[in-house]
Amino acid sequence: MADLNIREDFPIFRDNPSLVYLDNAATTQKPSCVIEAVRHFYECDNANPLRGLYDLAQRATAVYEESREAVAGFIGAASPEEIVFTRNASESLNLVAYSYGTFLREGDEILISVMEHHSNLIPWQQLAARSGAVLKFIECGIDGKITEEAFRQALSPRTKIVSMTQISNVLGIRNDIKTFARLAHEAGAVFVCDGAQSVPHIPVDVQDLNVDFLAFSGHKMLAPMGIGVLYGKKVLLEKMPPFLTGGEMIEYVTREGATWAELPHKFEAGTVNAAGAVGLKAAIEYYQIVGFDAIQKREEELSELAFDALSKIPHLHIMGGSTAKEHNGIFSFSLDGVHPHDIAEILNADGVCIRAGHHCAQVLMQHMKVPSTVRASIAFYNRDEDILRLAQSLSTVRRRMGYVE
Amino acid sequence: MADLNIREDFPIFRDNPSLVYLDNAATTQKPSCVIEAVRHFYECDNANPLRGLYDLAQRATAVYEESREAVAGFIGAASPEEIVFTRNASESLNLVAYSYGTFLREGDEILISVMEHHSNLIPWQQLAARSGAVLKFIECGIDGKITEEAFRQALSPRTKIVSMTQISNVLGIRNDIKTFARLAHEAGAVFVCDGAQSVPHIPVDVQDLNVDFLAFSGHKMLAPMGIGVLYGKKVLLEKMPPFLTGGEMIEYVTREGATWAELPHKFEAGTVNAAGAVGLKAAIEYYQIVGFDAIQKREEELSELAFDALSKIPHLHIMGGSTAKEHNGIFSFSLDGVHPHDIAEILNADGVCIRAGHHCAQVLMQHMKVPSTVRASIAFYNRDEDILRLAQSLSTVRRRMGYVE
Amino acid sequence: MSNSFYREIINEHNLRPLHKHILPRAGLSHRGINPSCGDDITLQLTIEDGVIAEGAYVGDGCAISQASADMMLDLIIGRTPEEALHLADIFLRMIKGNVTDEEVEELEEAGSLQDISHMPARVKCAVLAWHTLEKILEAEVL
Amino acid sequence: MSNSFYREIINEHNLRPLHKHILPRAGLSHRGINPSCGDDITLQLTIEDGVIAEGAYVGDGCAISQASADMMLDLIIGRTPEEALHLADIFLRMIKGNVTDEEVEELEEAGSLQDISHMPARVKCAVLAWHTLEKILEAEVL
Ligand SMILES: Cc1ncc(COP(=O)(O)O)c(C=O)c1O
Ligand SMILES: Cc1ncc(COP(=O)(O)O)c(C=O)c1O
Repeated sequence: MADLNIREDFPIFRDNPSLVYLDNAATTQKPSCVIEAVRHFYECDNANPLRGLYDLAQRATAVYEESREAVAGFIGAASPEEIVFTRNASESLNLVAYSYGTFLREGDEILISVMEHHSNLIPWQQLAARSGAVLKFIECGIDGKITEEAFRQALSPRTKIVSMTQISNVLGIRNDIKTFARLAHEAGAVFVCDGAQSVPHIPVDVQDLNVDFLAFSGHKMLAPMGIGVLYGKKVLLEKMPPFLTGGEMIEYVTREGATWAELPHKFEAGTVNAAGAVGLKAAIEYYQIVGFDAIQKREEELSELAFDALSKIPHLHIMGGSTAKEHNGIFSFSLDGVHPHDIAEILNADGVCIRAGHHCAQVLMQHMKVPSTVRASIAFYNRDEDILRLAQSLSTVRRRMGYVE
Repeated sequence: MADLNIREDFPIFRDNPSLVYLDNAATTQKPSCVIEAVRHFYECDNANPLRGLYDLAQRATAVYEESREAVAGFIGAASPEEIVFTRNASESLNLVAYSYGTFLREGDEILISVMEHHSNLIPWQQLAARSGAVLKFIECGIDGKITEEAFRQALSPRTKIVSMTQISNVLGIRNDIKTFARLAHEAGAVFVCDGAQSVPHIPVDVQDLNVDFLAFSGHKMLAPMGIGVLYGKKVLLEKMPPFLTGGEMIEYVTREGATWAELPHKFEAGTVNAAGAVGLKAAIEYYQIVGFDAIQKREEELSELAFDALSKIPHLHIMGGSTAKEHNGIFSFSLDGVHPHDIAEILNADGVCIRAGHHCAQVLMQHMKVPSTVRASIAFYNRDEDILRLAQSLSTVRRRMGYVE
Repeated sequence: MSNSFYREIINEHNLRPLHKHILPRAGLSHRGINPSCGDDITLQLTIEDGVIAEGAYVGDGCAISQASADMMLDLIIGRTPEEALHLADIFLRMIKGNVTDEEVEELEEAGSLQDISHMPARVKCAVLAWHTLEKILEAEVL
Repeated sequence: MSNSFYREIINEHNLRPLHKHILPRAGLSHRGINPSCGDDITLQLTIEDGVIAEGAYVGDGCAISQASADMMLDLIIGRTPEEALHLADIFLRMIKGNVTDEEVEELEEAGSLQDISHMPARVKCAVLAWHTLEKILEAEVL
């Protein structure tokens, strides 16, 4: 996979050839095939899906449902009915917490890790508050690792839900979801996987992992904003009550009550974001054309390069794992004496886009005893040059902030 | 406003010059300025808004927040903080029902009309079931009219929430929201207005109407799918608990709990649909360029034309009001002896797109004692010819279904 | 979808159905509904000496749902439940686009609904009566 | 935003703040926090004979939040609460891009933060100390 070819597929770099975009964990840039797919939908197929009998509406319905099939195929779901389109990973996780959460009772336990993104933390806090369930945290080591032992100890016969990210958006570490899901099942709990950072970067197969739910966002995987996915096992989705209610998700409605449409429509209230779904399908096709092998290989290369370059910068401390492999393209770090916001500002002046802050993971920050960090995160379309410019800019920061060395 | 100029702004008609699109109440077509605004965002400004310090992210944040200001201006909100971006009107209504709904207690009353769309009905049914509140219905006459008297009678000192559509998506009738909101306030209730069918067609000023909440969808007003709006009065939004939780809507998070970000962010969990918001802004600008005066005048003309043409077709019965004015461009009707689906199918064969079914208003259908209807709905970009082709096609339906006359 | 789809055969069964009435003493009865479009059919059968002796339906719905029910009854009255289930299987496969020409012939007039396989929105209308038939008979045959 | 923004003046106040320490016997104290970026400042003041006799701050944050606090204290120590509030008003308006040149001059070194008005993401950092000052003094003056 040549550096330049791929980059040409992303129009944002056309007008900004020197842009160094290393905030891919926040959102990715979009290839032209995705932008074009959205445009094409509005110019050729636009109608309200699922509602009309005329050809245009049938086309809109068909492309929307084909997108669902593409997603099902991409993550190895047993059937497209198991794919619910949402706005983003956050909404997917809220859906599970609100809907599956109705099964929880006082004294039940919900187990999450300390490294969870707020979107996989606050919905459970709120559920605990609503239901009287107890929210428990699995600790990770200073290297970010959650051991099987720690996981086993945190589980209890009262654990009803375990929710964990597959890849941390701060440390880049990858959790052993397959093992943890198995242990959770043995303890009688369902396992929710936050795939926001993994689905865009590694092949994820829900049947192989045997997770009960998987949440992820389109916008972090080349697709448009405003489209996300909740995968759920059919048996579970079937017994869960709906979350959002309204048009399209009903069967019969009377003044007194309503019955629900079949899966997956039961969980999709109101007019769907068909153009977003079509954009997601185009993104999946792009992944398939480039190929996960090539993507992973390239991201590993860039990860190695970044880890080496950052490790050489004096006063810079990378959080978490001590090898490139443990980072999956995500590097959070600090620089002695310089606040992350100042680093971000100086890097911006050099045209390098990175994040500074708590990365929506305040509990992890507290656990790691840092107020905030800088984060650089990689996608396969990054150039070697991007990493070099990051490192170069970083190595001047302390001087520019007035330090002598 | 010349027929043809406007139509040229809508690319879908370029490839389908003979398309007769009369399902505008379901979703509208998109002008090129909207499609281009979405493309431009992804090609030039794409980053995760609200999160980054670098220029690109600041641009993304700026255009997102400018969209909020545009919406606030469009509906006369007192400040942009009162504008919450959602996915669609359905989600906006669910937000109010879930969040404001936490204030309801057993025996409180929720009042809606029989003509509500399922999206403004089931969330309240569900809230009633959760809270022990009672859901009450205001009846409408055979002409669709809800009288002030009926409204007063339905109100009670226990009424805590009144929710009503400004324009019915089935009958096209317009409710006197200003009066009903005043009466609701006098009774101590908040007033929720479903503007899904009104905001796209008439100027709506939330301060003039003095409604507490207003919900509407971008996709019904030329904007992309996946973006909707909830307006709420600041004092109310401030005291309401958040609905969806996760990234961006918090202030502090610890293992034990969290505090919330300021308005409007408190209600926007996870990565926002910035491109959708930008598309909505472009749509609003298009409305402003064409002008509501011109739009209303044109839609009234087309309404008159349609009402006259439909009235002349033998065996055809228009539901609701007996003048064009009472329909606001929305006509539901039946044709003796022919099922609405068969009508829709035959019209489709003639290239005419209309809806058949219950239009997500089963309670109204039950009230009006019809199983389903055909609905034609107008937008200002429709041509006179569209109406004539509708009428012509309709006048052949019975013959084509085997009736002698 | 074509202008010509509402051919005489469908219109005829819709306008002048042979089997749309109530069977006062029917042994078996089942209601089938398509919530999304409101098609609503109640199918009634009497089985005597191992064959479907009588059959009828009542209900509301589009021409396709009504004609399909009427054609189905034409076809199955006088057959054994097993034969009827075999025909239902062919019909449902036909609508999915997965039959041989010989099989379509077995369906007689009902084979004229083959075009529905290209009209996804109408599939539910066409299959409603047949699914209802399956529901009744599977309970019997088992 | 420019490369040159982190000028000596900000760096100097950030690296070698004059007023970053604890006032053991401070009469007034208030904590200001920017949740989104984690800036966290505790401002302490002592008022004697109607003037701000002593002032100091402790906390964490970016260079802009720290330098802004330090420059502010430089400016207000020795002034009356009313004068300090007047200066805070100018500073906050400056950041909103709504001041005259004469007013900026009244701010002395703190006027060097004027460029922040073009950096929306840093506005909160620059104004944190000043808002905290307002919180303390408004309670006093009223
Ligand atoms: C009156 C009314 N309210 C609410 C809705 C729901 O809008 P959406 O499907 O965009 O959520 C609609 C449209 O379907 C409507 O016509
Ligand atoms: C691990 C993780 N989970 C969840 C989310 C939430 O995703 P979104 O903001 O798209 O809802 C993110 C990204 O922000 C994330 O990194």
